[in-house]
Amino acid sequence: MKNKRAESLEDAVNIVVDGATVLIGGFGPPGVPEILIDGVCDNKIKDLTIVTNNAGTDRSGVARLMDEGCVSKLVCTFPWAKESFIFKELYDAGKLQLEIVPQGTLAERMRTAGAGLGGFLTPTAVGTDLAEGKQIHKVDGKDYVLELPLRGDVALIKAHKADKRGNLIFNKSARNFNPIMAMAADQTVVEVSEEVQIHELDPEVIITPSVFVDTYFVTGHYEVGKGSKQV
Amino acid sequence: MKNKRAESLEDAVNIVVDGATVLIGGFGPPGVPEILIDGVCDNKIKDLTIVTNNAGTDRSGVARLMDEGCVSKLVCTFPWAKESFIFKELYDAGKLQLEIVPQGTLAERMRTAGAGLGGFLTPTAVGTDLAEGKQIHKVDGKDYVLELPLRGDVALIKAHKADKRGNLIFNKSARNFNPIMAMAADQTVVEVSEEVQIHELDPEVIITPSVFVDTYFVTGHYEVGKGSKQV
Amino acid sequence: MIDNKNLLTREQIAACVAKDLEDGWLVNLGIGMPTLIPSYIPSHCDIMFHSENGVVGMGPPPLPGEEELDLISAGKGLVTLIPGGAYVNHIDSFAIARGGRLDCAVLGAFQVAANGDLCNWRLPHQKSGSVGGAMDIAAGAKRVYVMMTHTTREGDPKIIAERTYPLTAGGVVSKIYTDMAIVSVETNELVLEAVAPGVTPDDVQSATGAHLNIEKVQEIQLNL
Amino acid sequence: MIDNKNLLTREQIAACVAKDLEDGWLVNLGIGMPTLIPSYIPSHCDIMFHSENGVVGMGPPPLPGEEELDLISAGKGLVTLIPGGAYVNHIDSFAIARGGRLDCAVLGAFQVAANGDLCNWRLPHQKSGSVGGAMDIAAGAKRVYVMMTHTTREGDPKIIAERTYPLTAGGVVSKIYTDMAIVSVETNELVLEAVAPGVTPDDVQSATGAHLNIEKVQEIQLNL
Repeated sequence: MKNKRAESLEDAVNIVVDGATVLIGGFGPPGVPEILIDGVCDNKIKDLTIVTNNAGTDRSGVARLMDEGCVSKLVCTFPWAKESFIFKELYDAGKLQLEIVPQGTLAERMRTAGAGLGGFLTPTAVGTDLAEGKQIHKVDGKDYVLELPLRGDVALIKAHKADKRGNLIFNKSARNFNPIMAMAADQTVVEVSEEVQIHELDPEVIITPSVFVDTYFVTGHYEVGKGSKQV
Repeated sequence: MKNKRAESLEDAVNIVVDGATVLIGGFGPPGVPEILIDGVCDNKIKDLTIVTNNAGTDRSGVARLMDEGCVSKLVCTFPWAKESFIFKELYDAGKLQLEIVPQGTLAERMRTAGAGLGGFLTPTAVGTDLAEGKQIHKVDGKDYVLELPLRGDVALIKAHKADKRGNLIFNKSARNFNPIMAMAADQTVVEVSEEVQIHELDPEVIITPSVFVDTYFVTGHYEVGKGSKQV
Repeated sequence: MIDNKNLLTREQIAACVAKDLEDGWLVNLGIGMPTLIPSYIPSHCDIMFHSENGVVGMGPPPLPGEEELDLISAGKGLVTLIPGGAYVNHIDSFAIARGGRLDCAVLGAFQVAANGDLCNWRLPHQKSGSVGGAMDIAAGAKRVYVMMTHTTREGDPKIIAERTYPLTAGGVVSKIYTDMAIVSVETNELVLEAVAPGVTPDDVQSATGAHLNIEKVQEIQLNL
Repeated sequence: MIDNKNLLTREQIAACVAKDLEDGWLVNLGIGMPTLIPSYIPSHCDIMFHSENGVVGMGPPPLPGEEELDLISAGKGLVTLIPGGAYVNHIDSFAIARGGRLDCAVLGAFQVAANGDLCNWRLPHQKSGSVGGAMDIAAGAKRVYVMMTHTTREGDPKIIAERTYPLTAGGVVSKIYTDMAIVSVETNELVLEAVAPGVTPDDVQSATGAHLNIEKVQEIQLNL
């Protein structure tokens, strides 16, 4: 059986290279792979396109990644929030490109990529600025926007437990985008709080089957929002 | 809290009326709501369009439904199988319309309906008879078939356990289409082997949240493929 | 200009909305004012709250000492899960939202037009906005109720004949709850259903940028 | 016409395919002959089998007394789940199939054309066929291997220059394992990789409806 466990943070994240498109899990602080992000920061990676829901919280996670100059473009749903002050600073200074995507559409575009589909029609954003330049299709008399797949070179996600094959379960609302992103990248790297033996995860309750996981790194439990060594 | 438990089989299935489109769970015998189907047979319902993977196994489940003259059209993926002899008899006699849909496309068309989307682009069936008359879209130089949502008036599904709110878990490969169909119909009726108290299902392991369930009927455990009273 | 003391408080508006949510509904609450609503749901009334970050059956904030940092609302406050609630991923959460399973979404707004157009994600002078799940939820919910102040801080009407702000979803709003009134969006007109005590239909009309049908107006009953 | 006793058995063909499946692969096996493959995977080789009805990590048939009627393969035989396997619904199962996560699918076929076109779901004279998951899996797998007899019962070639049967998926087959030979589908030609003991390249060519490049042909090593 292939050993997917990375023995060091460096080994876990060295697949993330300059210019990559990186999907990063989380909604608010829960489910953000803060330690993996620290690893990318440590590697001084540049020009990343980051796809994630929020524009960072305080100074850890995605906020740190932007703060350290690793990011050139952010694709997200909700950038303007008090806790995303680092994003605001960089955006206002013209140092960051921004693409806003409706949240359901963001999730669905990644799933579409992961499921090998070519696009989907959604009623979301019809008639709005966020549908500009996109094809509109009428189905049964109703307008839909054609949205295209969004694939990552790498997905960095966070899970609660991994078994030794790489099957994953998540914790409460920290599940969010993580299982979707696991499907939607060429390489999926997971930070897990805990590693367990294969028989310890019931096959009925596995959320992400091992086939979507390339590498996992065991971080232990830490307080959400405090992963960054900078805090 | 709304009581979704049907106290009789008749109460459970009386939402299925003549001419309805009914999604029926199962792949092979596992996951087929045989008892609910018996209830529909008992009601002598006519002209149903049935959407399900197989064309019935032996004489129970969907096979019984066809045998009793309840079905005018079958939408499925794999009709020609030894165990589907009742289907063959009726089809050869010109008593049944048939629509073949690739299995992944069948699942995805139902999910699309359940997710409020208008369609999706799939590489499946490009260039084949099953794409005839359908729009082809090119995305990134590759051809995709535009497939449209498939919605049921009613979904009849089978689950392992329901809690009193209607949350569901399934058993092994009896999961198959059931959670998808639960999302894709105006009314979802579930037969469950077992009813449990609310706190007995861990919220992390619920496969179908209660919001997708309208009615459940507790059947107890019975041997798969032997639900029909006709056997 | 009406006397500010006659304006409803945020809590009073929340109570008005709560009264209109029906037993058995699944409801999504937007960030801000709508999060006040759950406190005003009578205990015999079974309403489930959906939070688009994957919580079906969101409960109130945790008691001290019972906080779970991994369990938050869409507004990022710590919450709980009710018995019989479930966790889902973002795909299933938005399948619920777009797929017509939300009986109601209660959202804040910058503007609502007479045709039900909802504007709540970006102000016209902003280069960009924070859309979050608003467009999906507004497009998919069976009913969209808006909860907002009747006018901007500058006193400009937020209910208007035709929207001037960037659109969130077209023609979706069916009811508007403000600090002055409850307004229903009907096919061809806006109907003033009720006014706050001490506020007259004329007060509301003059703070509104579209014609209101005031024929059946009642006074809001406050039990607070 | 070659001597039938030189044709490989179904088990021998399965062993040939098994030898080419690589450690760590996720593989989907079609109904019929491909289901013989798992017996020939060496035990040190970690290959996971995907069954499109929602089984990731399908194991061998159960021991007597351990049958679970709710656990079947796509071919509807009773199976088991390996340690570390997982159950998924049909959506996620086909996301795996179409999304490029299958390193290989081994399918039966009626015809394979020189360009890799696969025909395996309906015979031309049939009013309809049983497509199952074949079109999705063939369109989505990283590699499609075909396992079949080299000719029809009537002796007609099944490997042909251009397909005459209804298409399952265009240009997807990369390797063909038959009772006579192993044929590789390259960009511009079919390459005869190996022949069964006692079968000559000429035998294979004359049972094949398309030109074969026989320059590098070897003999199949049977360890059975």
